Amino acid sequence: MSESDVSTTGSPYAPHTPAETAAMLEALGVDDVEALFDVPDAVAFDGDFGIDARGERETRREAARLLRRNDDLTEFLGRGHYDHYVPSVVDDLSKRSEFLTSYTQYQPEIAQGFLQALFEYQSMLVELTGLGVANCSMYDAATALGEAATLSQRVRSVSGDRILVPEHLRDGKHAVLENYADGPDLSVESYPMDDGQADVAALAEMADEDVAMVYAETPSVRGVVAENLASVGDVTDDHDALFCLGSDPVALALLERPADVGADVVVGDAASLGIGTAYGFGLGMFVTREEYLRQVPGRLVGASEDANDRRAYTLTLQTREQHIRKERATSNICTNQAWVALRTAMHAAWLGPQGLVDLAEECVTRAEGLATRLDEVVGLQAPVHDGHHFREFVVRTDQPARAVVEDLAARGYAVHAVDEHLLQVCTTEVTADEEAAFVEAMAEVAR
Amino acid sequence: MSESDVSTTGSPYAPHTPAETAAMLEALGVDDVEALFDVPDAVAFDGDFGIDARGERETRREAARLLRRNDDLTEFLGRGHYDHYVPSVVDDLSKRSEFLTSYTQYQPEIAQGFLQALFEYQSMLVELTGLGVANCSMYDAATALGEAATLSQRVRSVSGDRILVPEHLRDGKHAVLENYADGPDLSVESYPMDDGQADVAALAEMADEDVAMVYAETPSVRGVVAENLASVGDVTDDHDALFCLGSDPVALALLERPADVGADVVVGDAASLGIGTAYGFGLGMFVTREEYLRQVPGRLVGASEDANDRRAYTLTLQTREQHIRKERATSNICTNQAWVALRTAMHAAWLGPQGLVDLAEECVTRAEGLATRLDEVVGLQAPVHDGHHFREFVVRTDQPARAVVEDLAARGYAVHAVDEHLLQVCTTEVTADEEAAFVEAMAEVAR
Amino acid sequence: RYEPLLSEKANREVAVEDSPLPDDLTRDSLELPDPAEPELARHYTRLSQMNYGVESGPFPLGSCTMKYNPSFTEDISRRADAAVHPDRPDSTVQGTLALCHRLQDYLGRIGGMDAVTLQPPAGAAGEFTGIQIAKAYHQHNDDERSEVVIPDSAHGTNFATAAMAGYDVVELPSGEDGRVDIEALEAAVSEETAALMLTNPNTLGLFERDIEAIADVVHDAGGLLYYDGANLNALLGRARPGDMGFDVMHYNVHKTFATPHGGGGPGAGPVGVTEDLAGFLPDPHVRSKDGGFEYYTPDHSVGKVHGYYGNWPVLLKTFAYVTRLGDAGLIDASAKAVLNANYLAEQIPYEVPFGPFHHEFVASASPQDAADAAKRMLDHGVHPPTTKWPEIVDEALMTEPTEGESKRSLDQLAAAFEAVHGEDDETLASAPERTAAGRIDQVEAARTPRLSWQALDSET
Amino acid sequence: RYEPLLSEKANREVAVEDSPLPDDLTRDSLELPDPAEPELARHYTRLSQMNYGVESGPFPLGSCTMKYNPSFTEDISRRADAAVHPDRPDSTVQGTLALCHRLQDYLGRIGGMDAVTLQPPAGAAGEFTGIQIAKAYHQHNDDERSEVVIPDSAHGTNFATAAMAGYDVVELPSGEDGRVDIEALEAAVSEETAALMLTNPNTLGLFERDIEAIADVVHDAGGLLYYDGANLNALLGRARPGDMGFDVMHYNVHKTFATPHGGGGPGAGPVGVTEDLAGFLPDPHVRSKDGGFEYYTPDHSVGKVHGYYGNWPVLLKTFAYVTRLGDAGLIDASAKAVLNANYLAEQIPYEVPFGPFHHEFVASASPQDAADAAKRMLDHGVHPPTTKWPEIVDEALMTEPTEGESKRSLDQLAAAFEAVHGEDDETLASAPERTAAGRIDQVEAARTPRLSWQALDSET
Repeated sequence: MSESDVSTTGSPYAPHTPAETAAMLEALGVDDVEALFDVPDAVAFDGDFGIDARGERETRREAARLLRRNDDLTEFLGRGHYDHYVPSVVDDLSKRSEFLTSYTQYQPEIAQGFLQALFEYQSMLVELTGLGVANCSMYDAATALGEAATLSQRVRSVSGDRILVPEHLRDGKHAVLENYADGPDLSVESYPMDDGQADVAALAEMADEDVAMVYAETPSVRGVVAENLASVGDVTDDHDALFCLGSDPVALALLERPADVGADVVVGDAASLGIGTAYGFGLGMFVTREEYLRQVPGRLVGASEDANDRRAYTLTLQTREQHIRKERATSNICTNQAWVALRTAMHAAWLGPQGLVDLAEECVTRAEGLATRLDEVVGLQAPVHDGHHFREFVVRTDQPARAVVEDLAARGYAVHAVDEHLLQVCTTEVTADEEAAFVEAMAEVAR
Repeated sequence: MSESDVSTTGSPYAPHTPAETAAMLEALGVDDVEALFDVPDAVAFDGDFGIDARGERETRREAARLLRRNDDLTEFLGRGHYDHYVPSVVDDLSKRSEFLTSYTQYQPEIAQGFLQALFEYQSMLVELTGLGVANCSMYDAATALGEAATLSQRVRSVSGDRILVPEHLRDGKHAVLENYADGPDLSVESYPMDDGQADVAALAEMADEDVAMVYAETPSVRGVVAENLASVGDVTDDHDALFCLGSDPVALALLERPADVGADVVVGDAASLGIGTAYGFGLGMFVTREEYLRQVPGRLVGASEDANDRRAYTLTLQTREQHIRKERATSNICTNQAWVALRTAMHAAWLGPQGLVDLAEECVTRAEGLATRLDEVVGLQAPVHDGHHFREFVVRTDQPARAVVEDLAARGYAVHAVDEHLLQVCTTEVTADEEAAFVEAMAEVAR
Repeated sequence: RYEPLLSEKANREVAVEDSPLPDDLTRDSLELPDPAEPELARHYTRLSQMNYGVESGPFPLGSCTMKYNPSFTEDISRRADAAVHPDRPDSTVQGTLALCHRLQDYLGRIGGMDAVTLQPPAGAAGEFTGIQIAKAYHQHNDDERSEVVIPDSAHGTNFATAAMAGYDVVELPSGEDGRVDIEALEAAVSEETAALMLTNPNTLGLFERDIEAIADVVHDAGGLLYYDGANLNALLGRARPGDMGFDVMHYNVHKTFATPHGGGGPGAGPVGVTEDLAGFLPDPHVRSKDGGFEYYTPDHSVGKVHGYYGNWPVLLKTFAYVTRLGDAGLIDASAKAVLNANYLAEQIPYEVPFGPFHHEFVASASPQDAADAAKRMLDHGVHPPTTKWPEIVDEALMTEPTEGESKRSLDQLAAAFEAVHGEDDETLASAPERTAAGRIDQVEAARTPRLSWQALDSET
Repeated sequence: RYEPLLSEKANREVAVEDSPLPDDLTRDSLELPDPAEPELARHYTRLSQMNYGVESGPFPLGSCTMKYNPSFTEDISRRADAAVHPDRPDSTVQGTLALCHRLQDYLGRIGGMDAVTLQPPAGAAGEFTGIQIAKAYHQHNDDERSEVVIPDSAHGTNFATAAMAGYDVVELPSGEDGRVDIEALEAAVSEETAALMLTNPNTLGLFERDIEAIADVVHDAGGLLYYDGANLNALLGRARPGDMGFDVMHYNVHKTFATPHGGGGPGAGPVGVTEDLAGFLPDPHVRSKDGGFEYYTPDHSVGKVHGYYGNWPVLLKTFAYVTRLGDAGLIDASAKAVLNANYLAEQIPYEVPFGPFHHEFVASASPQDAADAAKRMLDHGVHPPTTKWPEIVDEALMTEPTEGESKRSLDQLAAAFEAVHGEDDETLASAPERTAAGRIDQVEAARTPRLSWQALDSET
């Protein structure tokens, strides 16, 4: 393979030598491969795309040239996308081509490895949530929430078209939910928060039998650990609505079990384990009660036996899915995020239960420690909300929030501006060593 | 595995749970693992090393913190260590743990993959050199040269203790050769060069029957393609000395075959394929005539058959080696550079014969092109030597060479200073896009 | 050959106590596997050995374009300077935006589309995006419509997507030649038709020769034409959906552009539209501005289909692949894909009822059971075709070798087909016998769902 | 199971013509394999499947310390800022020098040595360096000596190294307890003794309890004590060669410090010396200077044993491993290595004639053939021990499980020993039967050497 004449060669990934191509054409009795195309002239394309071929090295340089334009900032950012250290072994194992380049496991006899890994992933989520059924994955937290909303339509005994979501919710999540709500004509409404917690009284006030689902998050998008989830669960129970709880696997290692507060579905981004910062690339977690099993969207791996009576795994209950059930499927999802789930399971196993709990505890102590230090900075008050925080918290700033963000960027740091005078700051073990310098930078820009 | 309490845990790579450790100790009837150590108190160590344990992430940060102190220079450096682009697929395949973490192939039934790869590596070197036997690897070009010198002692019909090497030779190579020459009491002497070529008349003058080996290089350490190798071969023939030729696999793809100029041994660094710049990390190529087979140092892979009469591979002729022959072995080499040879073979196969030839031709045209451009710079004359160049060439500078090197470093470039007013410049496809800016920088510092 | 679960190897329960949170906010304990890294490495290495990927051997899976995934694209996707947080201001991620803008442009050229969004995280998500765009377009024109027309040979996702978007599905029976029957189409469309979803070449590998007429019928009825990009690999440089009259399309980058399937994702399903529909693209979209780039919300945006910007690392790989191949490589890819399919079909003993086909063909295993024949192919060390679909072919073996298979590999595949063709039903029914697991009981798995190790534990 | 050679799959001969060099300086043609990347990937993936590594299963190989190689060390070794050219001025590679200096210091502390060179690229190269240092030391003292004393149970490299350095080897018979016999040692040393080469614990896993007396005998005779670091993993934190009286030692980083064996290298064999010998270390050596670091040539340097600075990427992995483990991890490593060896020995049915042993033990397969027993172990999915060495044990099975094996893995190993122990000679002789290749004919390989595909071709 030559680097020097890339533009004149064909695909570097088509192995045909000229002699082989000739032999194959001869076997087909045609002179030219173009003779095999059955495209009417009227719609044939005979132009070019104007895309120059590049060598592998040149392609890497080109990507580098573009990406270098990203500023090098230390990110104290969260709000749904988190950075935890992913060990190298997760990379090395997940990149093995037998995993990375494999297909969906429709031939389970040659896919036992991936099926078992997904089965293990499902099992880990079952342990983390206390609920009985986890699917293989959805795209991300937002689409998982959307799927939960449509699930509520399928499993609820009486119809209802209201979906209640917290006032503090990422715009992106809200917007995706709206799209999923569009087909089944659901209406998405926000219930108020009280100092970072769901205002349960107000929620109870809003709730009626037309409510199909209530969504709550712990920690909230503002990093606040929810303290009244059981009460939210009571409200949903009162109205036979689905209680959908948003969280993530690191938080779930420490926080009370969703099953114990009455959650019916747990969604969220599970890629906080296994991926780290990746511009919003995620892994939609979807776990629910066993009774909803046949209404679950997405893929499920189940245990079975093979012809030799040995335990084996297979995709199962596929009659829920689009390739069998077509327009009566529980979702249109097909390709999901299987490889990310593999990585998440690997990362969770690498940490082990104590490692996960320790990591979760660090998310609490580190957030609270940084909030305390920022609170000492002239011009800042943190945390704005009472209560416990996980990874992140909101900071009030005397200066306009956007100006602070810009000044910080100039100093090499990124934080969120959530309102005119509200910042949000997130920290994990990955930013541990940068916290001190960050507080100093804050002190410079906040006064 | 927790990151937060690394200093109090043991080895993260010892999988024992406390319960397992206890069960194992119980099986052994001891209370404490220390009871298993049979170390007299007088020599027992009860201090500590004073090395703090770090988490994986922290260890990576520490390495990064140290390595960041390396200046970021674009290197126009060669003189035996070369940078060619190594495709990603070589990394991915060679890093598969079945290769990377495997042992020497003493159990060939579970090492067929690596053995076959090494057999293919040997075969590629046979094609490149025209000689019949390549070993699995030596450490680097310098130690391969040392081994060639000791080979000359074993295969030559009459004794002789003189090893003749070119005047233009890397100091490091010379010094290693001296060490290998020390045990068998050989004397290493330099023969003169004439404008970049071996001065064959002078060499013939020096040669006598006491000469065991003559070493020549193409391209030379100064990048000059040798034009009189056949004459060097004649001189060695005249005195029944071994003709050892230094080269590398990229150059050999284009240059006349060593076998055709009478070379008896070919040594050099084969890691110019497969590794790239790595602070001198190399792969000692060692190829010789079939008649010297039983005197070859290092490992050899041979084809054989298995119990089912299928072709299979195995390390062979091990009676040459230290683990069998002990002090009568052909070398003390044991662990060599097998994994680098694997990568080199992969890289060569990725390029294919045309890709290799193209790359070699680019080494000629690029060097000659850059020399021409530098020659146009006021204060520089390039190339200093007549003749053809491969990758690199010597430049005469009006300014003191060391000052030029320093000024260039300040501008982000590295070149060699080989003498008071001689620089050496090397360029490959990897520096292709930097050549223009480099010439400009040269123009600034050279006048 | 069976490997114990991680939980069977090394489960451990730890108490959650003395945490920085009050007890009533925390769980009591957590029980998960706790392997040390060496055990972890061996576990997943072993699992990988029980899995088949593109680098394991021939992979002629119909309609799924399992082509070779170039290693170097992984390196690009994992660059440290690409690992940015999605909430950073545009001005600080100009590299990311520049690359997205470039990729939007490339995909537009390849598909003949005027604008492209990269947000949909998979092909089905692309379909959903496309149909939502069609819906928004009709609504914008105060032209509410209730139906989506889909050929019976279409991918299941098309049907599910239409339903998810709230549409009724009108299924279009294939014509005798395996293609869209214009008369049937005329009968199917109406003023309720929001869109026709079509793939071309279709799942039989056949080019819809009447595509212009089809487009006219749909457009005349006021509907839009949606292109399912699953089979785009057949046509690269030969025909473009935009030129054929399609208004909306999705690209399956994990099919056409060689990003790895990952055992079922992540993929990415960028959506291209004509100029008329550009205002309906998801929020946000990238555009150039003053030598840089910025996000903006298209005027009539359908909103979002992913919480952030889609599957960014996958998009990086797509960029890398398209940039590497360029015109010459892309055009050669489809040439070799079509050559390979035709060559392979010529070598095998099974009948291929329809043609001329392009990058894939559907052979009939009849009278053998296609699924059994496929299981037997596993014993020959190759991945089998897609089976029993589309139903228009009896006992279908839907075969797509892609351009990545060499003649040698195709001959190996043909030998496997040949060997299986000669075998009796009993042998086929008991296949496979040389794989990590024997034939797996699917019925039992569904009848007694055990979807976690907890479920297995509670049995014993 | 057999895989064709690359050359059999895709060889191609190209003519070398119209090159930028005159014809008489170029070859005529070049014939090499020319696989496209997908074929290349499948070829080497397949080859990897026919190979066994540490992540494939238990690996109790005696005297070779095949411990788990942490993945993250690879990432460190491949950092872009570590990929520097060896000819750069010291001032521009301060990071590299700082890291080397740190590693020199760490290794010194671990071995109880005053100065360490990182240059030797393998253990045997370390031995050569150490013996050349001893030689230079004696020469410097005008005390030419001609012999090196080596126990009969020592690694073959020790003998070969001594010979390579020009010494005569005096082989020291082991005592009845498997250790050095002081009287025999006294008889062996003389004023010709340049050094005694010893490993401790020795290859039977036994600590040389009389090490102080041994050191006295050698030192009294004017010789130096050389420590072969192959078994250092047994003693980390329990005893240090420097404290035992050794003057020179090498470290096998691919044994003790978990850098991967790579199928036979690259390794690295740093050499530590006492203060008296520091001036003889190879050229150059790193020292600190004005808050930075520099290379210098030790006063009486033995010169060079590698063309540059040794196997730098391997040294980076060593640095990473030592830094990761620190005191606690290193000390635990030897504890668990010794625990594992003792536990495993307790579980197996073969006799272990000597003890107490540390990180490894040598069982006797007698009356079975040890090599046959090992081949049969392959059928149980584990790597066998080193066999038939040292000769002091009849039909030796030299077994070193390392700290990386879990109890579960050791039990699996014990079961394999148990199963093989119960089998008859015929079964053993025909083993293995479940591996990629059956028993390989070594005699034929050596009798008719075919060392290249060219040699195979010329046969047919």
